[in-house]
Amino acid sequence: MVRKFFDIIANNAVPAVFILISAFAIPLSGFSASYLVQELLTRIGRNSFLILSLLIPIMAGMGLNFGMVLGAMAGQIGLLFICDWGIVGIPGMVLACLIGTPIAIILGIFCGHILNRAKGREMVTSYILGFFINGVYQMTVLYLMGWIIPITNPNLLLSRGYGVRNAVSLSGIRAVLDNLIPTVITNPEGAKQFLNVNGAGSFFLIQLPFFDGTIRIPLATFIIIALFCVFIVWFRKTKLGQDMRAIGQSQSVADSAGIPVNRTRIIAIVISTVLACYGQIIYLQNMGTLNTYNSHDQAGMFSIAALLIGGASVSKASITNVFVGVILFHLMFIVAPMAGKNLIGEAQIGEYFRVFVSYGIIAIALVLHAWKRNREREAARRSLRGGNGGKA
Amino acid sequence: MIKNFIKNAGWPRIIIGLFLLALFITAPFVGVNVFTSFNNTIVRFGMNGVMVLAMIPMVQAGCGLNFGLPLGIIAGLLGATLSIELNTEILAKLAELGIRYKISWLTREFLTAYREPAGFASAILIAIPIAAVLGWLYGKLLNRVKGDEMMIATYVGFSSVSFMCIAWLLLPYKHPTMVWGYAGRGLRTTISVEGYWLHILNDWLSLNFQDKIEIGGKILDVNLSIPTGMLIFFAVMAFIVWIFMRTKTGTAMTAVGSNPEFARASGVNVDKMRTISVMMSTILGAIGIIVYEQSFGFIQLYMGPFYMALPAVASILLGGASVNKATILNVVVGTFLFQGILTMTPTVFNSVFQTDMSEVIRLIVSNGMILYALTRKVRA
Amino acid sequence: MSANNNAPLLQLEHIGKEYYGNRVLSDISFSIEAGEILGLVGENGAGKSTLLNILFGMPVIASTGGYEGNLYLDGKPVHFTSPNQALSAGLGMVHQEFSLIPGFTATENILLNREVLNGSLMSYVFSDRVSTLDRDAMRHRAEAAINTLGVHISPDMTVSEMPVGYKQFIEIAREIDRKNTRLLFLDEPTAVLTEQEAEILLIALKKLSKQGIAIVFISHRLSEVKELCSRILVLRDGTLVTDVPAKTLTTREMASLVVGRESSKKEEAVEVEIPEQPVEEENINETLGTTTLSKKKKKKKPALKVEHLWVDMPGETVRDVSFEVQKGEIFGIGGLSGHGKLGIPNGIMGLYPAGGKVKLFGKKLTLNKPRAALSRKMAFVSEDRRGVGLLLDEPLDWNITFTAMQTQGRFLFGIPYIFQMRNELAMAKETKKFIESLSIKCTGPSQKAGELSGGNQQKVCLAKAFVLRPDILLICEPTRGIDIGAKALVLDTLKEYNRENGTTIIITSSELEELRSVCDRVAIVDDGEIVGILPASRPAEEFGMLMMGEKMRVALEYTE
Amino acid sequence: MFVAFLKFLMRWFQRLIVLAALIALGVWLFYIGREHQIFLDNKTSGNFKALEQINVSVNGGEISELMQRERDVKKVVGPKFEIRAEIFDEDGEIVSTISKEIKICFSKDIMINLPTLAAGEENFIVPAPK
Repeated sequence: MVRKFFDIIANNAVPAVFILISAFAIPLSGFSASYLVQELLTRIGRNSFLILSLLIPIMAGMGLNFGMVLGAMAGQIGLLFICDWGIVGIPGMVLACLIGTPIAIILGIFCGHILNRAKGREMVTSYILGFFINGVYQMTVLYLMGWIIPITNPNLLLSRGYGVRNAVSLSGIRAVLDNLIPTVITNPEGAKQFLNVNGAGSFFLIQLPFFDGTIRIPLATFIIIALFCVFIVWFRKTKLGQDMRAIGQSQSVADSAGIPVNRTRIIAIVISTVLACYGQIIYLQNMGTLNTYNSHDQAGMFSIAALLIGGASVSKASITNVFVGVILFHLMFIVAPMAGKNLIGEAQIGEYFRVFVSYGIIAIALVLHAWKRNREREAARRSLRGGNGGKA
Repeated sequence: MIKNFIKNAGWPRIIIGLFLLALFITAPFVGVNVFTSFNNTIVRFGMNGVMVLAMIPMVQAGCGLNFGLPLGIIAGLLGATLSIELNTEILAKLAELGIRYKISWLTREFLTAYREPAGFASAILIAIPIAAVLGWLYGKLLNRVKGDEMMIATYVGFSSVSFMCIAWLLLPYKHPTMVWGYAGRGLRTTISVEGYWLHILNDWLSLNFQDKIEIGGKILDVNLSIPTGMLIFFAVMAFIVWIFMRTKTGTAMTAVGSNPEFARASGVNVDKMRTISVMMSTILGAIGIIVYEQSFGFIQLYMGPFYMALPAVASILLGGASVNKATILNVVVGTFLFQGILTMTPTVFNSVFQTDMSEVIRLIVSNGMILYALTRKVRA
Repeated sequence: MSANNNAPLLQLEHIGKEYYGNRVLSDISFSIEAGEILGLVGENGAGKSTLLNILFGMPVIASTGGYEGNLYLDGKPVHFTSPNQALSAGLGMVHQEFSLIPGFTATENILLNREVLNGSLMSYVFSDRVSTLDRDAMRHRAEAAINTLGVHISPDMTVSEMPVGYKQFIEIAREIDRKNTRLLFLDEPTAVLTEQEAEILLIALKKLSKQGIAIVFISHRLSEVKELCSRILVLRDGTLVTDVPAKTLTTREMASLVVGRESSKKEEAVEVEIPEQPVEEENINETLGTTTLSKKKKKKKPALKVEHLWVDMPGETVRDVSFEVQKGEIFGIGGLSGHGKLGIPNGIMGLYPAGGKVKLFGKKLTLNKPRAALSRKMAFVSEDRRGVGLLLDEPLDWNITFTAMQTQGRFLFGIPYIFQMRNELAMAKETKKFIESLSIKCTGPSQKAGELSGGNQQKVCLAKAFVLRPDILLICEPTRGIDIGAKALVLDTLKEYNRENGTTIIITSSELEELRSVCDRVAIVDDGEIVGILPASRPAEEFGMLMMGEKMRVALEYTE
Repeated sequence: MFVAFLKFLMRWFQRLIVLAALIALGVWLFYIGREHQIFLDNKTSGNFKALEQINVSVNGGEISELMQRERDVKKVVGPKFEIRAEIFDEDGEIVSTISKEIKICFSKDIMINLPTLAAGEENFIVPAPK
């Protein structure tokens, strides 16, 4: 009984600590509620899809897919092409996905094969693989684009004639998905003001009398994310999902039951990579600018940190973890610099603090996982003892 | 014969060795001064050697590649900054002692003359206990997470670097050359060691050649400056590691890495050996960064140490080490090859393609090397 | 389904198998009819698992050169090259180790990779794997399979929460759910079950056989075999020694068939020699004890006294073991694998969590610390040569001298506790000595241990123990996996060592004959407890009875 | 055996169709999603003299007033757009109004020579300036 209680605490310790930190930091930051809600909604729309892409490899027992940056890179290549061709709006986004998909699939297959060669070390391998592919990506984007790969738009290219600029404006698709179904929540007062400014356009105006301030909701993005959640729920119910769960728990048993273990693991990574590709495209349409050489790096780290803060572990993660994580992580992300500034007079401290938290939380989650696994292994050995051994 | 050589050296090493050789051969034809490049390679070899050396104990004890090297680097940075902070105070105290106890040689003149070596030595001496404590804690942690050391080491390194970012801002350093001028507190991102111990090892016993030689009708400036002191320092550190691996403890450590079950059945305390190896690795990392700084000229704080483990890891793997076996020879060969490529690719590629691909090549070579090592079939 | 109704379900004709020139099976022929229950008994290493590997087309068979003879299913020749082929042909197998996924429910496990699927358009475009599972149908099928067995297990129960017995039923249910399963192999299904559970299982199996499913029941519990099976096959040393109806054999006869050495004259001649040995050795030891070892030692005090030892070694659990070993004695511990015989020495040496009391020359030994045992001049040769016994990646001199270096401070120079380096010269010298005396085939002390053959590796392990100059030597499976020549040499070496140095030796082995030929007394372990200690001179079938779970503690009288 | 092969062939055939459909989708997206720059040029071209003033709006957007030798640029998305122009004389009176739907199809940027357009000729589309 006590143990059970302890387990519940232990299993939700991470989110609990973050709720506590936020409870202290929010008042300190001095942000208004509507500002926070607006920021959070934006960030949920921006990041959830990326984080959701991590779920499937966890299900297949492959740990946190640090190789999701591969998918992010594929997405960025898709975006570079549509920028070059000048495809804008929703068609541009869809086309970017369409271009990114085959690249993501190829990278995913490659990643899957590598990970099958490094069983038991998936995480560190996929992490290094991210760096390796980053090298290849940089070579492609910095040297081959504009030289072998036809990129002609001078806004994209470096002045030397080849290679892509460090920052690429995605003005053509900026927020197109977020604003596809423009929705605003406000109070009646705010509604009046809003209509005065924007005119009676095709807005969904939701009026809440007690609400303070005016916030926009990226409804279309949320719908996509919701569809994706439905996809994951459905996927879990499929034979493939069942096989992945089986492999995640015991590769040897799954293998002896005739499940193609290696192939299934590759499929898991491919799905994750492709989804990360779409996730990155959604993320960047919100941001509106592409940092050609480091957008993807951060995508991986922040997504993983957010998922872990949501209470997921290396071997178990749910959709709830994703949303709890994205809210808590970004809440901290928004308030930490301000809170740091107001507390110590140094915004820099808050900046560093949130970086520290991102890395620290991953470290702690990995430690807890390894620790727990080693303990479970011990326990499993003990259970083999059977009977009354040890009592004599 | 050749087959045997290939087998012993391993394909990746041969390919990269040939690549480096090709770079050295092409260099003169594209107008790159080979001597300068070679000299740079040697200097960078000396700078990075000790940090690569830090990989040996942990690899040998079966803790895998020390992706947590930044932890040792942090200890080194603390040692370096503290030595500068306290430099004048310590020297004043020593002079006082000299006067009080009438130690004839411990005079102000003596201290001024040896201020720089003393500063360097004190940096190392301060860093070692800090590294030992951090390494001990880190070792304890790694003992609890057997099987996942590398990933956890990576993130322990990252989180400690980001934690120290906060600490650098808050620690009560006062020395005017180190803190931000406008705020009067918080350490700068880069601190020059000029006037403290810049090039103290590089210049010690350094051999300088200056000549002009004619090759194929071209006059070539030969401007060599071999950092003998730094190489000697590396050799001494390597020798210490070599000796240590031959002691009773070192032998036990190797056995732990080779087969922990065997070691346990032979009465060896496996966890203790692993902890010692992690401490050693951390201490070597701390010394390594100080050696690096005295040559580089700056102490890089904040996110500086962030990715410093990767080149060291890649170097030793390039030298032929595996995830659980490494020798001094691996360190020497690997560091030379890696730093050679790092110095040669930008210069040669710049001359040939008029573009600097060195960063990309570094990324691909170093991470490719680590990937290769990770996916190699290890004895089950 | 079957083309020829008169043909037996499965027929084996002259099946044989060699591993690297080592014959493990020869000329096995028998057949199974539908609905028949066959008992297959034999010692460890008698060839049962090889036979199963052949039947199920395990890749290990093909990769080691295939097998001899022919298999017929329904009168048609078959040759399986993968387990899946065998499974789809209607063969089912329940392994000794559970092959279940702990976090899955009974239903999910029973239908693992045979899930009932809902059809969908997606499955047409991609593959069946993207169809969703029809959980209700799955549940019904699982329930049906469980009901066939006559037990009541909820199909929604998670396997990790089940008692061991249930898991066994789930394994069997999984095999019988396969619609075409006609022949079921059960490898020691009752080993983990309580008596009641075992009874239920036997009833369930009989029920299955009535439905026309043939069963091959592999077990060491002879009484169960006798109760359940209609025919009994006894396998010994790779040959089929008996194929008779179960009713015609008593368990005692069965036991003697299993361990072999029926009371034929020739074999008795061998046995006669043995009883004389202890007498001789005891005399030698008496003299040794007084002359060479001058330590004051109370007479009658045993070298090793073990009381109520339990050891938590996975797969080799020791529950409650007490015995004494006299100084200078060679003491054997035998028994079937998995019953805990290996746990005893491993526990005494502190390699696995253990409890109870162990006294060494009258003084208490600290358990759970290998170092404690080693410093009391005990040496240990592990059964797991490659896993525990050797540093495969290190040279021979390391392997041989390492333990002595670490525990006794030998092969070092320098100042103790402060700075000690290994003395490679001394190491090489000592190693050369052993290479010569044990005739280890190698290129020299600097060769890697992993490069040696099994027999030579075992000699290295022995050398490692001898270097320690032990008072008590514990050896597990000294001859496992080595060729016959090396076997004899290893055993002779042990005997010689015992004779020359008066060292007390405890040998643990699955090979009863080996124990009987070397030891003075042999203890038989069954289910984590010693069921009897007999002088090696007793007839083999008595040991056999003990081993086969016929707990006759009558033999205990011999220990005094 | 044959049936299995046929099934296999069938499946690959279907996959090819899906692939083709995806590529077609890509082309279609390219077609409808492409952003074009429309340069509006009020300069003399051949026989058609520059107009005094012309007010042009593209797709009903903001009107730009172009005097003689003036040039403006508009962005449109998609393969076709609608242009509406009002042509003025020296006195600032509307002379005529033109409304036209223009197709760009796959080409990127185009320039419209407004005098030619005003004259009702067909070849008013000229290559875009670099």
